[in-house]
Amino acid sequence: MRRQGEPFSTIVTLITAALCTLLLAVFAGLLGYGETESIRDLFQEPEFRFALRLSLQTSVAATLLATVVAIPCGYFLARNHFPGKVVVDSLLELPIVLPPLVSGVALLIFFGPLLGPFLQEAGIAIVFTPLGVIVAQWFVALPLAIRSFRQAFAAVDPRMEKVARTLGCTPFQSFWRVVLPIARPGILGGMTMTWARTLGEFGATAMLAGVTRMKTETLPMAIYLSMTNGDLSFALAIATVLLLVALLVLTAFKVFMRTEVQL
Amino acid sequence: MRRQGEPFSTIVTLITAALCTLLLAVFAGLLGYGETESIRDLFQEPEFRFALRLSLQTSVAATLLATVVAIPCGYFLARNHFPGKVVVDSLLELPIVLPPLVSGVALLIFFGPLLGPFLQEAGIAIVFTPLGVIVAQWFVALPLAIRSFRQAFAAVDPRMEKVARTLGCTPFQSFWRVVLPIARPGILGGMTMTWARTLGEFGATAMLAGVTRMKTETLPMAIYLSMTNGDLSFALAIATVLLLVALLVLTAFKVFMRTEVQL
Amino acid sequence: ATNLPPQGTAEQVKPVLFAYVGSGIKDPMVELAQMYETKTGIKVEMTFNSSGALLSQLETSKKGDLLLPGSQPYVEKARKAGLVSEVTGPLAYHVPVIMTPKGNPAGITGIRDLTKPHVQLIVPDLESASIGKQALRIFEKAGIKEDVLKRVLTYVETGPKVLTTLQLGQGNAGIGEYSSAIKAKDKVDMVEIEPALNEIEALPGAMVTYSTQPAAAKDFLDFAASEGPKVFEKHGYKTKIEKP
Amino acid sequence: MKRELLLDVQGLSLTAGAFSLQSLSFQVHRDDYLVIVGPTGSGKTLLLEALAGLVAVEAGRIFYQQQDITAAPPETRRFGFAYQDSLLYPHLTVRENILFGAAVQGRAKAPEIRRRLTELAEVLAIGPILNRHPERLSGGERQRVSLARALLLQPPLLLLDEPLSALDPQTRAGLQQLLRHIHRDEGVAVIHVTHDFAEAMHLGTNMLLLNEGRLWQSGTPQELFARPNSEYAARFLRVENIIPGSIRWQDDQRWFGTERSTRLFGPLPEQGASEWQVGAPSFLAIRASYIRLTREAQTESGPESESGPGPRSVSASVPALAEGQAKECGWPATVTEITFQGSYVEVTCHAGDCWLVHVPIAHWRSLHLQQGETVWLACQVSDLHVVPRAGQETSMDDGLD
Amino acid sequence: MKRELLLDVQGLSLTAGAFSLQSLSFQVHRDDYLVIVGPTGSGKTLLLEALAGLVAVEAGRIFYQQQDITAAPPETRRFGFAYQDSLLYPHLTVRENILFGAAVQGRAKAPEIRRRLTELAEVLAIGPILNRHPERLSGGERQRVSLARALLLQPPLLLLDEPLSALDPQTRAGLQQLLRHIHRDEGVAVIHVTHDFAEAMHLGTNMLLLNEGRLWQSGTPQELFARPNSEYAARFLRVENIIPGSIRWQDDQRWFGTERSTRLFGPLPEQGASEWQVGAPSFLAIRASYIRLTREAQTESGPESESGPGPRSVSASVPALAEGQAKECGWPATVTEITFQGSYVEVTCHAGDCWLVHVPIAHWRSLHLQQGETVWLACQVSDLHVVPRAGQETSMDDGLD
Ligand SMILES: Nc1ncnc2c1ncn2[C@@H]1O[C@H](COP(=O)(O)OP(=O)(O)OP(=O)(O)O)[C@@H](O)[C@H]1O
Ligand SMILES: Nc1ncnc2c1ncn2[C@@H]1O[C@H](COP(=O)(O)OP(=O)(O)OP(=O)(O)O)[C@@H](O)[C@H]1O
Ligand code: MOO
Ligand SMILES: [Mg+2]
Ligand SMILES: [Mg+2]
Repeated sequence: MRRQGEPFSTIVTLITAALCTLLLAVFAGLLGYGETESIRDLFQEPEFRFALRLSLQTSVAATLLATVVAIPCGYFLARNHFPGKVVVDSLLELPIVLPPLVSGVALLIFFGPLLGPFLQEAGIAIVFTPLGVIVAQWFVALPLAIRSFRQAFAAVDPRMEKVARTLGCTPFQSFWRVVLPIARPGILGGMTMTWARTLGEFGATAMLAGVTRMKTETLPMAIYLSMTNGDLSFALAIATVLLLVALLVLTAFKVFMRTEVQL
Repeated sequence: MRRQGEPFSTIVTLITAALCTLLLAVFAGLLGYGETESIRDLFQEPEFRFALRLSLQTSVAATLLATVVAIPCGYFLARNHFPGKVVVDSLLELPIVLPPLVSGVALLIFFGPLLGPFLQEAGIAIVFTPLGVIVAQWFVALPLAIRSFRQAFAAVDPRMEKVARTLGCTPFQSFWRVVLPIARPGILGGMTMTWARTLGEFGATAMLAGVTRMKTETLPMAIYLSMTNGDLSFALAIATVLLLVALLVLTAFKVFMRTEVQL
Repeated sequence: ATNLPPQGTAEQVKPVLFAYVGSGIKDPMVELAQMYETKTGIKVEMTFNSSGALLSQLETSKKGDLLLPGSQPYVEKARKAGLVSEVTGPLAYHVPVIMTPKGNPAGITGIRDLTKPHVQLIVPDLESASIGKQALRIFEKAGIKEDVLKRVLTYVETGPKVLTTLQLGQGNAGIGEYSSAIKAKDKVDMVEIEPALNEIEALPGAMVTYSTQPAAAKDFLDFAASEGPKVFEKHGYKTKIEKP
Repeated sequence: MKRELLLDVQGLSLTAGAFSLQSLSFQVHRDDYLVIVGPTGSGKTLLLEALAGLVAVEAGRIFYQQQDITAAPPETRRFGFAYQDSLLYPHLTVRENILFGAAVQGRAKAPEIRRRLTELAEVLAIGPILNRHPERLSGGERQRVSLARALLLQPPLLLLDEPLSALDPQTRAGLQQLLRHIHRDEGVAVIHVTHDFAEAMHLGTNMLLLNEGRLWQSGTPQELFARPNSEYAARFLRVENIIPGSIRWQDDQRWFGTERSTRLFGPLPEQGASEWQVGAPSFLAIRASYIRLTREAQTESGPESESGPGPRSVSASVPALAEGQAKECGWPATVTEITFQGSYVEVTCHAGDCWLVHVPIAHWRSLHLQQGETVWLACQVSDLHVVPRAGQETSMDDGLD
Repeated sequence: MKRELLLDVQGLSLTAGAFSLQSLSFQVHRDDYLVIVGPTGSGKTLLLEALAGLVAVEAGRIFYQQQDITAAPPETRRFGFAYQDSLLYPHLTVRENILFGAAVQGRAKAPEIRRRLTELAEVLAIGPILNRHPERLSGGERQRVSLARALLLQPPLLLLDEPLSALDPQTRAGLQQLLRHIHRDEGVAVIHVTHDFAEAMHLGTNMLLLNEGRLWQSGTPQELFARPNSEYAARFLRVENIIPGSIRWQDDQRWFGTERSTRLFGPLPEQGASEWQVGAPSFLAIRASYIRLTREAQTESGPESESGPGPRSVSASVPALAEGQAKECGWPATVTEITFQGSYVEVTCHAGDCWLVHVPIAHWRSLHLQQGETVWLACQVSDLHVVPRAGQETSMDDGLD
């Protein structure tokens, strides 16, 4: 259908290409400012290696937790209509609006004065712990996951479930064995976005978990601390690593999971 | 199909309800800590009023600009398959990964040393200007818009376009008169998310546009400054306003635009 | 100070100065700038951020006229990098203090009390944040570094966040800045650090080397040096320090 | 052998949006093949879904083997179910699709399941595609896999929603044969929604006609086609000749008098006679293939064409009971149009009213008929079927003609 | 009046994924109604899309009124186009949908467009729904709106992809009548893809049979149904009797000798005789409705049933040219199955081979036939149609029988 030289399709292609070029230029500028030779040294530093590992661990954990919650929520929103849904919908989008710093404050209030005593009794420490990193990332990235999954579930023909029911599935089984696998590409795509968000999260995390080195320091915090110290090029070197890790992981994940994307 | 008391649908409903409750509790904690009586006073302050107006103006402008770019990009990604698409895909997701602060630095590098001279000749000032606020918000929120729109376009039957072509539409007309209106609910949904992101943006904006009172100070920056100056409850009062404004605008927009959501 | 006429002559374009200002000293600087504008008609635009972010902004944008970060070391750093020339000040001093929740539940009376086992300490990062660096030197000077670091509940990325964190009910002691403790005196209690052990930083101002209006910038710096201490003092800053 | 009652639906009602199924009652025996027809949006799919337990019933009861299953969840009913568009699971291979129901029970590897799979694969001729993924299958292949999936656990009742409508005639014919085999040889009762009357005829032992959520008529397909109970049913079932007129009384018997040509047909068979008041406006409904077209009258009574304007002019033959044969009535008509239709010739004749007659090709050859010629039409008196004229009551829906 | 050549397709080829259309050539005149049939996945939709310019052609040319439009974008072709599922625009009202093409040109308010809309609304009976949104329309309404949209700007050529297949028979019949009206009275040439052979017969003046992207056969629908050119075409077009055998030579004429019963049919008409080498394995293909079933032989030559094992035993009647009538050949057979099919009775007869005969209801009445009885089958010699037997070459696709 697409003819060579059709102006509309040419323009659309050009805009996409231009945007990609812009992004590449912006990122390249970042690389250019960072001390690229220092990247090798970075990996020698135990503190950096800790931050990298913690970032990967917490972001994966937060993404998985967000997925676990967003899957039922997204499914619920995709399949149910009820009065006031528009308000619930906006409510679930609100964490996107809050500057992460404020989200962090809200979480600190919630897990500190409000819930702290109960949690302490239960032996769960969230404030100023790596667990707090996960919670903060989870909170900030959750709305993205919910919206993505919801779109993915809405695209699954409800009759697919009905057929499963006639084949002996309980509602849960039909969800687990049919809806979820069919929505897989959309779920995986949403998960990459969620993961990206958790990986870059800083404000809420710093507030809820603190920036204790070798304990709650993630890569974005390492970048921020370097910057606070006025050490821009070191900060940018870490940012470069963050970018490359993200690019690598995202691409590898997509290729490995064969999401909707073609190689 | 849903029977009362079916365990799966009950659990799904409960999880969604629990999440909504959690969010409400977290936000309520925020309100509780803010001096609610001071919210009235807030509106007397010219600085706050300026920040509110600027926030609304820039976030709307940035959302519109992001929409303008994300529509062709999303359409391109929804309709074309080509080798290397997975990399382009990840590239367009990268800005989500970067902590906003780093995005801000990257933008500052790009619009400062790199592009600054050319822009200056053209009489365009981005660095430390309100225009910079828009650019920074645009950059940070763009990936969300692209992914949303792409999902929305992918759901439009390409044969709808084909029919339009046979009715005399050029490719652009068939896009404009058919694809876009049909994808409208998804586009509007994506725009709300994009707008939410721009409204809460702080790190990148502060870096590229600076935090100049009565010039580039948006609500999140006002919150940050209050917090830095030890005025937590004032900060939370502003955050409360931000939340309420967002909730109001999001809900009103959805109701007004009749997106997929039912009242 | 130059004696510019109160109202600009004819349609002469007033210069607008652009200043990088540490977000921690926002209030006194806003007042100072307003005074200056009233006096000279020259507007001083200020961008606020954490001092490190300001340096990054300055370094990459290569724009602006003035740099007034949170404390001395940043100016030093900027000077070494050739970002600033002329330095004046101090306008005030950055004085570390111990902050505790209202009522001082941990019973802190001095720096050495911070080693007590029930203490939960909030400190800015010891390597990056300026107050944090000062705190580290204080602990070292008092010879209690090891013991105090065991009491740290968490590190935060900037000085002011110590106050926020305490206000949110976390920890029972923190190292903060004198003025913020004064400003928040109905929310936290302050315990001054023994002068002998304290590490105080000056709050200087500096002129950016890229400034396109060095004369005006210099003029403001002079004004700040003369009027600054009064204004800062009004906002709770220490402008004189008792030498031990 | 007594027929085993499998499904007993009593006054089933439910609402979906603005639409509702209203008090449907019918029975399905183990040896039944129940075909459901009805216009678009008449609730056929909804009815199947209700039987399978996929939509909640609001009133009425469904009994399965004497047990009330009205509120039983679908997974406990174990009826086979297949939609028109087969809805294979894209993430599973054909084999996994078929074994889905067994896998849910953890029995996918059981020997009896394996045997059943092999058997089904053979009967349905899908052995070679068992390891493929569904997306690239042809329509016929997809439908066969969908059937295999529904049949794997040997459901006693199969619910099919337009399973063959997207297929070309050849593929469709193959699958019809297969369904007949499953019904007859595997002893599966079937409820099958279709738009294809030939299919309904070919497969069905019973038939329901739904319209606007109501059961309009039920019976054998032959009954419905030959004797629709209303103008709506007659039109929907494509009875070609629906001639307006009214009931007349003559010689102590009921006759049908046409409106336009004032011709009498009859005497009417006693079917439903009680409902028919003399003078009631009604239609004579008779299929084009029930009318015999000859070049000359073949019954005893000659062609007495008196299409005069007199109000009670009797033109239909009033034959004495013919020797051993059923009574016939015949009337002359003029050929106005001849259309060759593949396996028959459609002849449009005028005799005051317009009559459509289908003449099979093999018989057509000997007629050498031309437009404008006069012919003799005849039909058996027992085929005369009268339906009430309902005024504006029954809408004609999409009928454009 | 010379027939105006509208569309001239020459050697059109294109590839889509693993599938390709291979060198299709055909012509469409202004007064043609071209019906396209073919199994699922044979490329029918792709062909229509290629004609409309919606997919790129790789080789070959398309001429429209002598102009080469092979590479012209679709919006310049202005052919009407409608898909099976109507694809109305959900964001527009019915009126806006119909006016879409005019609105694109900014002519939605022009008086001639308004007139045209009123006219179409009347013809298509969609006046009352003009202001509604498409989502709640019935299938028949949707299709009519889709047609109106395609017809608004008076396209000289209408491309229809299974436009009626989702509809119930009544609605379908109404729309068929409408299409016929548009074709005949509005002078629109139509290309219409369908799975419904009755529809093809009813509407088509020409017909193409596609299979696997190739043009398998073309001609009038009657030709294709009566004389399929291959075993594949015969099976696809549901010719009921496809009897294996071979060509024999006797009395200086070609005959068809059946394989199982060693019976001779003929002499064969001269059609395609040159291809037929004596001894070539082939099929006798004859539709069930082309065979006449009577209780006794009606031709001059009596029933001479000699189904002995002799290799050249001639059992078919070898009638002298009958008086003025076409030659017939007849043969005896035993009734094995009788199925009532609504408008005809399907009688399965055995005479070595298995023969299906369709007897119209009206004629059936006088036969009083029982299973096991012996009857006389007859067909016209000119209806004897032989197709080659291609060995394994032509696949039978989904055919299960
Ligand atoms: N969940 C629902 N909500 C609202 N309306 C519904 C729902 N399900 C079905 N309907 C409506 O019920 C009516 C009957 O639908 P159904 O699908 O049973 O018709 P059908 O006889 O199967 O038609 P078709 O021949 O087109 O398949 C339709 O008007 C449909 O719009
Ligand atoms: N864009 C495409 N990419 C890959 N394969 C395609 C594409 N379009 C069509 N095909 C394939 O081409 C073949 C012919 O498709 P087409 O839709 O023309 O068949 P059809 O004759 O219309 O079938 P049906 O009767 O099912 O509508 C199919 O095998 C289809 O899978
Ligand atoms: O000025 Mo600071 O870096 O927030 O202490
Ligand atoms: Mg249906
Ligand atoms: Mg098709």
